[in-house]
Amino acid sequence: MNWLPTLIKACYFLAALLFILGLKRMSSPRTARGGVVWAGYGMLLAVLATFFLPGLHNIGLIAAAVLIGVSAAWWTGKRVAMTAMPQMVALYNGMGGGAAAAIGAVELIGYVRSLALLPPVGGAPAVPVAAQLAPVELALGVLGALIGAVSFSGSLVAFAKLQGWLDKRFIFPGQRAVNLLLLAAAVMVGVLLASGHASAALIVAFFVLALLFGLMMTLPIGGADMPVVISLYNAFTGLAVAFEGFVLGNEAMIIAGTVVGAAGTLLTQLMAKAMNRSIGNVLFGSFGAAGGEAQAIAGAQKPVEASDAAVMMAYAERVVIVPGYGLAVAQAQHKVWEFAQLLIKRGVKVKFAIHPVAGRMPGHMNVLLAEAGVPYDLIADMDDINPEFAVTDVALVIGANDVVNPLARTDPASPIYGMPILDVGDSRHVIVVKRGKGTGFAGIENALFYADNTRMLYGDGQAAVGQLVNELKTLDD
Amino acid sequence: MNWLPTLIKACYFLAALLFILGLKRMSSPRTARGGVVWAGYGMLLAVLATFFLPGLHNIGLIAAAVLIGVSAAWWTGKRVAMTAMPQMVALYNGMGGGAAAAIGAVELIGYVRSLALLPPVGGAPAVPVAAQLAPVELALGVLGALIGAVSFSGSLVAFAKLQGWLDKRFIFPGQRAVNLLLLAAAVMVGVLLASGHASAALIVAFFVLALLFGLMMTLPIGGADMPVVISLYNAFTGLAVAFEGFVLGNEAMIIAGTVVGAAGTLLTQLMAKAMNRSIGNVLFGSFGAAGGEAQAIAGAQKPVEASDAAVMMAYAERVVIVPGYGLAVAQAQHKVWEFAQLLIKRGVKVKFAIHPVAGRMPGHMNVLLAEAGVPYDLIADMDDINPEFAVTDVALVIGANDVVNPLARTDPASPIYGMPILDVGDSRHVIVVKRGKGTGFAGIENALFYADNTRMLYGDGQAAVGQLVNELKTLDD
Amino acid sequence: MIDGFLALYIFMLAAFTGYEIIARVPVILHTPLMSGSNFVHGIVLVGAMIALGHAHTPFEVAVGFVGVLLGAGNAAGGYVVTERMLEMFKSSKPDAGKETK
Amino acid sequence: MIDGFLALYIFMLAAFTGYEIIARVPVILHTPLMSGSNFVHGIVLVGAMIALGHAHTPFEVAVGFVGVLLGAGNAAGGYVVTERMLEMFKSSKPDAGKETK
Ligand SMILES: NC(=O)c1ccc[n+]([C@@H]2O[C@H](COP(=O)([O-])OP(=O)(O)OC[C@H]3O[C@@H](n4cnc5c(N)ncnc54)[C@H](OP(=O)(O)O)[C@@H]3O)[C@@H](O)[C@H]2O)c1
Ligand SMILES: NC(=O)c1ccc[n+]([C@@H]2O[C@H](COP(=O)([O-])OP(=O)(O)OC[C@H]3O[C@@H](n4cnc5c(N)ncnc54)[C@H](OP(=O)(O)O)[C@@H]3O)[C@@H](O)[C@H]2O)c1
Repeated sequence: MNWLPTLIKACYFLAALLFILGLKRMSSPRTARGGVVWAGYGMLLAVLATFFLPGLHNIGLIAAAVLIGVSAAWWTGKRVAMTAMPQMVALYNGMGGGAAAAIGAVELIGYVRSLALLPPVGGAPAVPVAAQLAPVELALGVLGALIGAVSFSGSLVAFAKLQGWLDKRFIFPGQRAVNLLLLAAAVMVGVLLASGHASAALIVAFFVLALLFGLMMTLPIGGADMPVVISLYNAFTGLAVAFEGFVLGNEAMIIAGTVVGAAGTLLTQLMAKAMNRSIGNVLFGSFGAAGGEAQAIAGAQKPVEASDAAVMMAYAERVVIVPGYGLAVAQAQHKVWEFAQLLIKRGVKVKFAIHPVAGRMPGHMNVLLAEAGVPYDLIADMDDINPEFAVTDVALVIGANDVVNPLARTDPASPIYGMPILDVGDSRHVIVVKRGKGTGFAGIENALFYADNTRMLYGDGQAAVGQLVNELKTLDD
Repeated sequence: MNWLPTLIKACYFLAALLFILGLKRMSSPRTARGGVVWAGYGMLLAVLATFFLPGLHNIGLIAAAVLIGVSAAWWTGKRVAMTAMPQMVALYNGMGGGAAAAIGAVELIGYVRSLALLPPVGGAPAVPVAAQLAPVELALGVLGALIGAVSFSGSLVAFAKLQGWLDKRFIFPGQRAVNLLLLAAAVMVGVLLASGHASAALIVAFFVLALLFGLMMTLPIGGADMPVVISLYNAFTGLAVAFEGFVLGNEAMIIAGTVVGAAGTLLTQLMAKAMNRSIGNVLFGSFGAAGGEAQAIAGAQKPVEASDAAVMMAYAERVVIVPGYGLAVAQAQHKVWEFAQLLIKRGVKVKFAIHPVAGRMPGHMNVLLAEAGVPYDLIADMDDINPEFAVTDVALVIGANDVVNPLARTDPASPIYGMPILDVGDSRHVIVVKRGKGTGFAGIENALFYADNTRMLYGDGQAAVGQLVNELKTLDD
Repeated sequence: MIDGFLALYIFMLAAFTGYEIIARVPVILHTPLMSGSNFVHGIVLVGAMIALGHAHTPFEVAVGFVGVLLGAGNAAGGYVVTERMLEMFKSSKPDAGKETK
Repeated sequence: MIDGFLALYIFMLAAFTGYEIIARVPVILHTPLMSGSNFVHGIVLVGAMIALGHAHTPFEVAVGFVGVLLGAGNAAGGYVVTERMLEMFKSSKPDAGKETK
C-alpha cells in the first residue's frame, strides 16, 4: 500500500493547484463563478483524501464533526440575506481562525503530555519521535495559534457588531495601554511555550490572553470600519493556517494559507486606501478621536415631488444613478433596477456609478445591484464616470452621502478631506433620495444637498423609488 | 562548521528572491533599471556562495573558467552595437542551454562510471549513494540535457542568421520528416539513458542527435522570425536549468529556471500573437510556403522634395512619427530625434507611434528610440494612437511598411491579413521615407504608398531625415 | 517534517503568487474575493481532521472535535456565501450571461 | 535529493509567479525583458560550478569546464546587455529622469 500516501499527496497537490487557479479566475466577473467552483472541487478532494490518511484515529468523530459543521454552515449560508454577507464572511473567517488555534492547542497539549510521560533519563530525554516537535515547528505552531485565536475572537466581535448586537463602541481611558499589555503578556507566554517550558496552565493562560486581546482590540473599532478589520483578520487566519500547515507537514495548507495571507494583506491595503485612511488609523484611530465639528452651510435644502422628479428623468437623455449605503439599508436595489429598466425602455441612457467605498464594504453596491439583476456593463467605476457627469442631465443619488460630498475637496478640516468623490454636482440636475437630514458614516454635513441644482426627494429609499416607478408608469399610459 | 551550509542556502534563497523582485521591477520603465541591478546582486551572491560549498574540488579550474567566461562576455556585451542586441541575447541564451547540457553530461558520465565501477554483487548492486541518481532525477537530468542541447545549437543558428552569416534559408524536400526522425531518435536514446541503460556511446549519440535536431529545426526558419524563436529557446533554457537544478538539489536553479520558463513561454505567445501567427506557424510555416503573389495597385507613387516635406511639418499642429525596420537599418534614430526636437521647439506637438511588431523584435523600435534619448512618454502604443490619426496633420513614416499597410485590413489573400495596423492613412498628410520601391518583411505591395494623401520621400532613412533637419534649420534662420 | 528552507521557498513563492493574482482583481469583485479567499483558507479543515485523528486524551479529542467543527464551518460557509454572491454577477450581453449561468 | 512533491510544489508556484509577473509587462519593455529573463537563467553557472566541482575523470572535468565557461558567459553577457538596454529608457520629466540614472 505504498501508493496510498502518494495518491493522497497528489490530491493535496491538485487541491492547491485548483485553489490558485480558482482565485485567478475570480479576477474577472465572467469567470469568477467558475473559479469558486474549481476551488470547491479542490477542497472536496483534499477533505476526502484526508479520510484515507494512514494512522488516523477517531474517524467516526471526524466524520461526525465534518457533517455537523458543513450542514450547519451550508444551511445558514444559503438562507442568510444578501445584505448580511459581510458579517457572514466575518463569522466563517473567525471559525477558520478558531480551527487553526485548535490545531495549535492539540499539538501543544500533545507536546506537554509527551514531556510529562517521559521523565528525562540522565542527560537526554528519550521522547518518541512522533510527539516531539522540532524547535522551529513548536515556535511556528505557537505563533499560528496566537494569530488564529486573535482572529477568532476578533472576527466574532466584528460579526456581532455588523449584526447589530453590539451597537455601542466600548471605550475607556487607557485602553490602548491595556491592549498593549495584553498582547505583550500573550507573546511572553507564547515565547515560554515555544522555548519548551510548556505546561497545562501556561497553555490555558496563553489562549485566554490571546482570545482576550482579539476581543479587546476589536471592540472599540466602529462598525463601519469593520470591513477593513475583517479583511485583516482574513489575512491573519491565512497566516495561521500556513503556520499550522508547517507543523503538520501539509503543503496544501502552507500554500493556501500563504496565498490568502498575501491576498488578504493586499486587499486590506486597497480598502484602507480607498477610504483614504491608513490601516493603523482604522485599528487605533478610534481612541479619543474628537468628532469633527458640524460645519454650517449657507442655503437651504430644496425638496422635490416624486412626480416632478420622475418627469425630469423620463425626458432626460442621460441619467446616472449613484447608490450608497442607504440603498442597502432600504433594500431598494430591486426597485431601482425596475425604475432604470423603465427609463431604458423610454430611450434614456442609464448608468450606475459606484464609488469604491460606497456602502460598508468594498464592492458592497456591486453585490446588491448584481442581486437585483443589474448587468455589470451598466456599472461604471468612479474614474470612468467622473468625466461623464458634465454631459449628464440628471444624477439620481440614492442613499449616498459621504461619497458625493464636495467638502472632501474643499474643506481641509473635514474628516473625509482628500477622499476622491463622485462629481455628481457637475451634472445638470441632482436628485437626492434620503429619509431626512441624517448624516452619513463620517457624520458631517453635505454641501451638495444645498446646491442650486440639487433637489431632495425625502423618504425611505425603497418607498421613494417605488413612487418614481409609479409616476413613470402613469406617464407611459 | 554546521552554519556554513545553512549560510550558503540562505544566499541561494536571497538570490531567488532578488531574481523575482528584479523581474517584478522590470514591469515599469521607471524601475526596470533597478530591477536588473537587484537581479545582478542576486547572481553575484549565488556565485560567491557556491565557492564555499563543502566538498567542492577543482576550485582553481572553476575560478579560471568563471573569470574567462565573465570577462569575455562582459567585453563583447559592452562593445556590441545597440542594433545587434537581438543576436547577442540569442548567443548568451545558447550559452545557458549549453551549460545546462554540460551539467547533464557530467552527471550522466558520472553515472555510467559508477555503474562500471561497481559490478552487481548478487542481487542488489551496492553503489555509493553520492554517484547514484534516483530514477526521477536521472529522467529529469536527461530531459534537461536534451532541451538544453537543442536550445544551444538552435540559438547559435539564430545568432548566425541575425548576424548575417547565414543568409540563405536551408530548405529541402522531406525536411519535416527528417527533423521528426531526428527528434524521435534523440528522445529514444534519451529514454534508454533515463531507464538506466547508460553507456559512453549512448551518451555521445544522445548529444549529437540533440544538437543536430536544434540545428536542423532552426535552419529553415527565416531570419525575421528569429525573435520568436529566440524567445522560445529562452524558455527552453529556463526549463533545462530548472530540471538540472532538480538533479543537483539546488532550489535557486529550480525557481529561477521555472520562472524564466513560464515567462519565456508567455512572451513567445505574446510575440506570435502580435505578428498574427501561431507559434507552430513560425516554427514550421516556412516549409513549402508559396510567396504571396504581388497584387497590382492602381495609381502611382507621388514623390515629394525634402524642402516641401519640412515646410509641411514645420507649420503643422500635430505630427506623428511612425518608425519601422528601415529606421534600424539606416540607424536614423538620432537624426529623427534631432528632427523631432526641432519641431517641438517650433511648438509642433510630436508623438512617436510604435506598432507592436515594428522592426524585427518586439520593442525593437522602443530600444532604438530610447538609445537616441527619446523620452518614453512621447511614445504611444498602437491602440492609444490610432484614434488620434484623425486629428493629425502629418504622419511621417520612416522605414515602416507592413505595419502601415491597409491591405492587412482589406485583402484576405495577403499574408498579413488580419494583423492590426497603424491607421496613418487617417491623417491629413502622410510622408513616407524609404529608399525606393522595396517591399517589407512580408514581401507585398503597400496600398498606402499610392494613396492620394501620401507623398514619398525617397532616400536612405538617415540621409533623408538629415535633409529634413537641414531644411528646418534654414527655415529657422 | 519539511526542510526549513524548502518551506521558506514555498512560503515566498506562494506569497508572490497570491499577491500578483489579487493585484489584478477589479474593485467590483473585492467583496466576493474577500469571501473567496476566506473560503480557500477553509483548508484548515484538513489540518483539524489530522489533529483530531492523532488526538489521544479526551481533552485533546474535545479540542480537536471543536477544531474540525469550526474548520468545516469555514469551508462550507465560505463556499456557499461566495458562490451565492458570484452567481449574481451577470452581463447584459446574452451569450456572456449564459456562460455564467 | 528533494522530495518529489515538494519539488512539484516549487515548480508550480514558480511557474505561476513567472507567468503573473510577466503578464503585466508593457510591450515597450519586451526586448529588455527577454534579455533580463535570459540573464536570470544564468544561474545555471552555479550548477555548472557544482558539476565541475564534483567531476573526477579528465573528460568530466573538461565538459564541466566548458559548462562553467558557457554559464559564466550567459550570466555576465545577459547582465551587461540588459543593463545597457535599460539604461537608455528615460522619461522627459526631469525628476523621473534622475531616478533612472
Ligand atoms: N465601502 C467600504 O468598504 C466602507 C467600509 C467602511 C466605511 N465606509 C464609509 O462609509 C461611507 C459610505 O458612503 P455612502 O455615501 O455610501 O453612505 P453614507 O455616507 O454612510 O450615507 C448614507 C446615507 O443614506 C441615507 N439613508 C440611510 N438609510 C436610508 C434609507 N432607508 N432610505 C434612504 N436613505 C437612507 C442616510 O441619510 P438619512 O438618514 O437622512 O436617510 C445617509 O446620509 C464612506 O464614508 C466610507 O468611507 C465604507
Ligand atoms: N517586431 C517583431 O517582433 C517582428 C519579428 C519578426 C518579423 N516581424 C515582421 O517585420 C515586419 C515589420 O514591419 P516594418 O513596417 O517595421 O518593416 P518592414 O515591413 O520590414 O519594412 C521595412 C521597410 O523599410 C525600408 N527600408 C529598408 N532599409 C531602409 C533604409 N536604410 N532607409 C529607409 N528605408 C529603409 C524598406 O523599403 P526600401 O527597401 O524601399 O527602403 C522596407 O519597405 C512585419 O511584417 C512583422 O510581422 C516583426
